[in-house]
Amino acid sequence: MKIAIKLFAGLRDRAGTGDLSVELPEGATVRDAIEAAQHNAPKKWAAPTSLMAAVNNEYVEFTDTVADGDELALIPPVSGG
Amino acid sequence: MKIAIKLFAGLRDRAGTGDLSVELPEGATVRDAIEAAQHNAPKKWAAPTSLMAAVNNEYVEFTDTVADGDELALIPPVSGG
Amino acid sequence: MIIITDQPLEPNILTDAVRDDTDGAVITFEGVTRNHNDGRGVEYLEYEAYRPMADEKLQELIDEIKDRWEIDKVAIAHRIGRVDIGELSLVIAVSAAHRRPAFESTLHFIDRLKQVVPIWKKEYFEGGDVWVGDPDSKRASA
Amino acid sequence: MIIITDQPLEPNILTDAVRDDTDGAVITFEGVTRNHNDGRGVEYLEYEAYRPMADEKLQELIDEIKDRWEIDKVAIAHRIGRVDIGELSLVIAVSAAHRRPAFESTLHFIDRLKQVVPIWKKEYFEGGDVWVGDPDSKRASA
Repeated sequence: MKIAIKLFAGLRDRAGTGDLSVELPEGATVRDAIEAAQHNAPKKWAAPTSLMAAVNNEYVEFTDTVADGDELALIPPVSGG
Repeated sequence: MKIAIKLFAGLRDRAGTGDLSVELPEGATVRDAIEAAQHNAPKKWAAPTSLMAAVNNEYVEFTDTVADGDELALIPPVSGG
Repeated sequence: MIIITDQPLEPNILTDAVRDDTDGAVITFEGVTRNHNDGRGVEYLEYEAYRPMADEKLQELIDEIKDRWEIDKVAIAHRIGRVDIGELSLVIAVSAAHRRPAFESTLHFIDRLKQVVPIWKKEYFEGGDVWVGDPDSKRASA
Repeated sequence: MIIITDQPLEPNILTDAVRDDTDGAVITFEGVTRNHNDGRGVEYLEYEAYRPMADEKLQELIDEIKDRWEIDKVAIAHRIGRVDIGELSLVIAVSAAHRRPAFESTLHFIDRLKQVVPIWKKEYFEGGDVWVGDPDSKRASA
């Protein structure tokens, strides 16, 4: 199944892209998708301990599963305001 | 000695005037001035327990003394804002 | 900036007065005449101030919150005379490097204003009026 | 009212949007770009938002504070893109019958915004830039 991954802010800078598409087997988790994104990005990047993830605009746990067509957002520490 | 007394808001309404002048002996206190103001006012008025007093724009205790030429303000509960 | 006036208040003048490039937070508080209070309809308010004591006490409160919190500038305006529903009776603007002292000091300022600044509010409602907070002020027939 | 825009923010639009004759208190909070942070001079900021998630999270925060405090209306605007010194990055307006819930809920809203709303701030200073709050974002040479 196909997952769209978006990277933001410092994470996008370090990965060298803000948009990735990864292929994952059924039952794959958010963590699996992050690992795939690390493999597929133009530049090597490490997931910070404070990384948050959202699927289809809702925050999720790394152990949650993803589904075909999901948009997974990788969210480094936010700093709005 | 002569003390100018100002009354405000509901107190002025009840006393029937906002301005009084009273004659007091040397050593008179704020409380003495208030009692004189009660005697001299056009209408009988009672000092509420929450009454505050200020002399020359500073809050004072009822036991403080007043001096010739002082302006004593009798301040019912304030309600600005 | 301390303004006591019988003219409509203009919040932007106060907010602009406290802005500074060193400040990350600016709060503007507006006290507005509500159309109801204590369960009955309010028609309008009338404020009275003892001046210049009111001005002096407002200055003391500005000094008090500047001593206690890390804030930059404070501006305050209070309207006196008749204030209609929806009109502003009070505007306070506070600037600070950070937001928390700005919030805490502004709230404290209003609490203290209602304790020590010689300004009184008379509420006019259908059929009467009352000096707010004065236990001896009876609801008078209009 | 939720606004995320790359245009200068206009606080009066938000304040006017929350006014109501039933409300006695209106707070307008402005977050302003300061000319310094962490002891160094700031030249300007740049904000990025993940939309529409940012809009949805702001709506959730509005619902959250309306559930928890007795407030009436909430309006929020966040600027994205480049924000120069002295310009507004954030405006929040809250109206309520009484002042205390207005203050508490506005402060809580900002605290939560900085935890959960996917908006990021890049600080440009002399000789570099940094994503604020990101431990892996190194000070880059200009």
